[in-house]
Amino acid sequence: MTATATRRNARPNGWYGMVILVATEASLFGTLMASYVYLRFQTAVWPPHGVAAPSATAPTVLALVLVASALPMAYAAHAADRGRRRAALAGIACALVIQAVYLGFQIHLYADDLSRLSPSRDAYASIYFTLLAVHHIHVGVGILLDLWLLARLSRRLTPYRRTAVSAVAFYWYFVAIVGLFVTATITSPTW
Amino acid sequence: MAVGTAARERVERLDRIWQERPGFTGWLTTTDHKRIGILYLVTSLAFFAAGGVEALVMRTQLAQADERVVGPGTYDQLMTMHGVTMIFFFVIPLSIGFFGNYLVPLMIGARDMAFPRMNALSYWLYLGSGILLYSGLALGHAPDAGWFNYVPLASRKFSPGTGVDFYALGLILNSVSSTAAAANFLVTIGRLRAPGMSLNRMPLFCFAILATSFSLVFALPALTTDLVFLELSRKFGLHFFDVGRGGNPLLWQDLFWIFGHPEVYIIVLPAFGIATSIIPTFTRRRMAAFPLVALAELLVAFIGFGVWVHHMFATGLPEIAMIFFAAASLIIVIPSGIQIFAWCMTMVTGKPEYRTPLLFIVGFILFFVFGGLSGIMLAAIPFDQQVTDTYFVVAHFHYVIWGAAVFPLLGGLFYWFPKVTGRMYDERLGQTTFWLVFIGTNVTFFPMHISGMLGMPRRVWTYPGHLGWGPENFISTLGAFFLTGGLVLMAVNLVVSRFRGPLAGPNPFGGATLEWATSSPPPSYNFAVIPKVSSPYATWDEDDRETDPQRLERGDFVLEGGHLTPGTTPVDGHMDEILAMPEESPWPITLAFVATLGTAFILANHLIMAAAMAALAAAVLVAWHSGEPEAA
Amino acid sequence: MVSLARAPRLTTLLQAYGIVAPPLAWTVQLVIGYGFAIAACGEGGVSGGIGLHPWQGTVALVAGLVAGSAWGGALWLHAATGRGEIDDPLGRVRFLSTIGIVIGVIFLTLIAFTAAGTLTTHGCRE
Amino acid sequence: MVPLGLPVLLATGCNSNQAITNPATRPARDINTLWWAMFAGAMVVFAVVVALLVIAFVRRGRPGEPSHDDRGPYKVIIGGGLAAPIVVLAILFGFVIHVMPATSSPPGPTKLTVDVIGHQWFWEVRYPGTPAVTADEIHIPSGTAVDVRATTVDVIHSFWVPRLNRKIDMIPGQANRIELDAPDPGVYRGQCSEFCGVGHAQMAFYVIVQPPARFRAWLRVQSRPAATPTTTAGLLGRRTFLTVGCEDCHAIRGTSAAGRVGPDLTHLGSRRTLAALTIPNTPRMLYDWISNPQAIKPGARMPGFASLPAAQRHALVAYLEGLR
Repeated sequence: MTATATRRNARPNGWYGMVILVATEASLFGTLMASYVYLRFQTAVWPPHGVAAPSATAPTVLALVLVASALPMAYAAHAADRGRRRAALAGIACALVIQAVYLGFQIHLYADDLSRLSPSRDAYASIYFTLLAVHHIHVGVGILLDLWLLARLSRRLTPYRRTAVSAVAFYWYFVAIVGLFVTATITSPTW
Repeated sequence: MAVGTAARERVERLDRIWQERPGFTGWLTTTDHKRIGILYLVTSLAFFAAGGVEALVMRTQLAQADERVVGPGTYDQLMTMHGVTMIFFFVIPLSIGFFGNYLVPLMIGARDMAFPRMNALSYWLYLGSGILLYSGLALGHAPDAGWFNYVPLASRKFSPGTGVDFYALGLILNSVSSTAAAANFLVTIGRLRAPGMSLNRMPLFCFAILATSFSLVFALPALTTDLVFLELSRKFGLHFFDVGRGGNPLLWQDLFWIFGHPEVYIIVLPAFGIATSIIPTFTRRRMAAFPLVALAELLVAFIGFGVWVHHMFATGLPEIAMIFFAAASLIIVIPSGIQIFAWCMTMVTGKPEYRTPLLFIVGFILFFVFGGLSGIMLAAIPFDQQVTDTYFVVAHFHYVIWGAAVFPLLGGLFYWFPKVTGRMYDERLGQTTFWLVFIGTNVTFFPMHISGMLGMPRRVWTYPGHLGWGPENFISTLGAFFLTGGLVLMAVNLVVSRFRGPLAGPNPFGGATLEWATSSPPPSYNFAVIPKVSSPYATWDEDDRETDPQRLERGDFVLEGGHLTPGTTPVDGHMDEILAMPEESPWPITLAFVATLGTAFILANHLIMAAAMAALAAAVLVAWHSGEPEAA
Repeated sequence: MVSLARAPRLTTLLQAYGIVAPPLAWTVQLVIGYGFAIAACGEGGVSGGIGLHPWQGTVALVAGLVAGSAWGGALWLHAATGRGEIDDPLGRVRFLSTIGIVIGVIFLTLIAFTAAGTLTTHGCRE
Repeated sequence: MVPLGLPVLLATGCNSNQAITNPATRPARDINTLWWAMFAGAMVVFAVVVALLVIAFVRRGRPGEPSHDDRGPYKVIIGGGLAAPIVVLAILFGFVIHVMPATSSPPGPTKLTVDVIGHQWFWEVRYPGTPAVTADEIHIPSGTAVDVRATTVDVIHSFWVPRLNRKIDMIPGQANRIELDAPDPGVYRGQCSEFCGVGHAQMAFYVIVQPPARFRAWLRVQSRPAATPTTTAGLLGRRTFLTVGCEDCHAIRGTSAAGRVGPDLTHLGSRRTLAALTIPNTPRMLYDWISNPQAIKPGARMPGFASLPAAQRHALVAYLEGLR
């Protein structure tokens, strides 16, 4: 049997690498959200007196927007797998726009929260701002990955870059789903 | 091995393709898993020496009652640095960094790890975090709140110095390196096994590394979250642990031990792998009950995630909450029991030949059984509430970490010494070393059981004379120096044999796994032809090994068109694709340098510079991926 | 009884179920049980303990049934490979069904121990 | 093997005053029994494994090839590695559940409650319902169930008197409770067993169990404010105490000194030791302690008064020793 590349029936290494990175980050978010629940069961009054409960509408809408941004990413990955470079470029660009808008709004909300509530006020504020910050950083990193993909795909679509698109798409599916969980945790006082 | 002219040409072509850059810069930019393994070996042994010196100073201080060799401040720094160094910078880097990196690709018949450059990054980040931590010691700011660094002692109010910051940021950098290494192993073991090597034909050492990597991937994030919480509360005044502001110090303990206990299984699992590699070779018999041993290694890692509260039995948790973890801490003994009986039965039904590696493994079994039994006792809640934080626990974990994790590492150093250096160690000196280290370990750590039962707490820099702790501590100190003598003899034996030892040949001990089918030391491309595998003991399958030269002659699976290695399906190992591996590159060491510098800036509160380093790191990453290969 | 040889998908399903279900059942028992214990004992103080036992009992029962069914599947699969009903050239199905049997025994014991422990300790005294 | 020497070595050290194997109450005895039972079981298991290793060693020279038949080893592995441990662990688990209630915190309020508050590096002891406050020496009546409430003002400490009961951590924001019910009067030594900083090694305490009558007498004395000194040295000592800054950290009931940083000295004269059992309570030792505490207990938060003239220091000693 000569050493030719047979039909692929296993995922490329880059994809598996991203799956393991996602497992690590999921475990990280798991411990963060477990800490939120742990601290919540410590105190009877959550959020403490003098702190307004977080509004639920804006974060929920934004979380759904982030989930929506995963669709063009899926389309881009699908197109890249079929070698359609231009369609993949369009998909990523569209996703990038939505994600950038999403991050802009979130940072605006974050800054607004900061003006009313100092993270060093108490455990509620500390875990609230930390959990949100970690998710925003992951969205920021995702946007950088998108920019890198756009730069690479603008020239050629090699098999390596095809794997990169599917890996980054998988990363965005994770960030979107974890965004739902983070939003649910953050807005849990309003349930 | 290369007989025909075509075969010789192919080997020369492979040599040219896989040729490493010579000299010092070659080591800085290497991505060859064997050279990275040797870098890990040398660095972890250096940290071992540092940790050993710290231990000797502590033992000298505790030799007699009311000694004043060092004051409490220095002793607390020594005690913390000894714990952190031995766990994070010696035993794990040696077992995963050296043994894992060097042997896994060879044992599965691959030419390198799945992500060679990330492998180099893991090493340089490890070195960076080590230098960062030890620069803290040099500046006099070593951490002094113990290796598990409980809050509120570790909070800014009670540890105002920067020692704890060195601890936290150093370990965050170290855990990035370990997570990258774990991901690398998982993908390598999953995707790069030689065609035909289904799961039940994979050597048991690789199951141990697989289980270790599984634990690392899911345990380290808990430590990272904990350390981020600590740094945010120390540097920016956030309140996760302050009771007055709604926090709880037990949150630190929970998060730390969710990482802590899987961590101790991460320490001991590679040692199980080494034991299951050495025993078949020296008993000339396959490992008994192969599926059960493979299962046991994976189970120890999995159940290890459900036992962490046994470190907190004395903190006043409700009984019904503690009972879950007492049950799991008891049941986790079963996988270890299966392994112990499998090792013993392999030796009983085999023909054991007691050379140095097997001696260390017999010592390992004795220590692991004794330490494991004291471990079960600690799962009994009332007894643990009496002996936790005493020297009984110190004795338990030294029997299990030193006796059960480091003994196989020492045995492994002897066992694979011929393969790594191509020369044989001195057998007589090796056996003497074993007896010195075995007796030294018992004389050092056994008396600690007694001083623990007599009520001596952990981490005390001195003790009064009238409580009967004096004799035990004095014997322990004697043992520590005796043990050091044994280790010095081992170092002399290996260093001298490295240069003047007799040539060893490819398979001096008749080993079973694939690394013994290559020359000693193996060529940079590991296998001229990707080996055909039909059992976990590939080198013992003579008929497969005879076909290798003919296949080399025919050019069957030589893959000489570049840095190539086969990619296979995870469960059954069917041939899937040919992977092009990147060659050596300067980017890993650059990225590690930038990351360590950035961490140092955070330590020094220069956050703007730290942000600049982060941007630089992103730029380095883009450059890293600029010249990527065609295939995925 | 359907011959397994003609149903490879059932083989892989049983094989995976035999290996994955028992650990998951124990994990769920631990997470839910521990969560209930902390929550009930945290606010309820000493008195909160009594209400826990029925909950712990049901959680343990469900976990036990899941683990037991997985164990049964592994036993059946192991026997089937013994009778040569399954095409298993690489010997992998036999290998994983052996593992499935031992996983079943260990996690059934662990679930039983946990249940015994939680049902006999009386609640929230530390 | 050295482990077999354990009983001999342990037997000699058994009666030391902080030994787990020297119990003086029911919970401590239960744990001690649990320990010896587990130890015996462990030695049996250890012997089995050693036997297997010896058999392997003895059989190594037998003729013929090693047999690759796994059926025999499977029986031993399943038997010894799976079946036997399940049975043994079930027994051990039952034993644990049986012993646990005796060592857990008292279900309801007991006759006497003692508050022990952990400081960085000494123990403040208060008797609720009385003004009595002392340090490092906890007096309790014999034959009575005493509920010790363990709290801390700074870092995590751990209250542990091995001969009376298991240890209980002192966690900020949490009042953990432990029951001390000692039938026999005597002095039982305990020590902090959770690392709490530089003074961790020198932070011990006594639990002094007295017959109920003598305990009540002791408590009455402790509840009284400090006696006014009668000698001139004592009066000079008191004036010095109230002027050189001692009253900023220490409290003496009956005087204006009300500091809460250091231990309460109202009845220092009646205590057996100083600095959390680091030194005996003799005038000579108290003088050395006042002059240079760091030499005796490095890292202690008390400044040295070597700059004070010796006469004033001796007066201070006379005054404090007079506070019976």
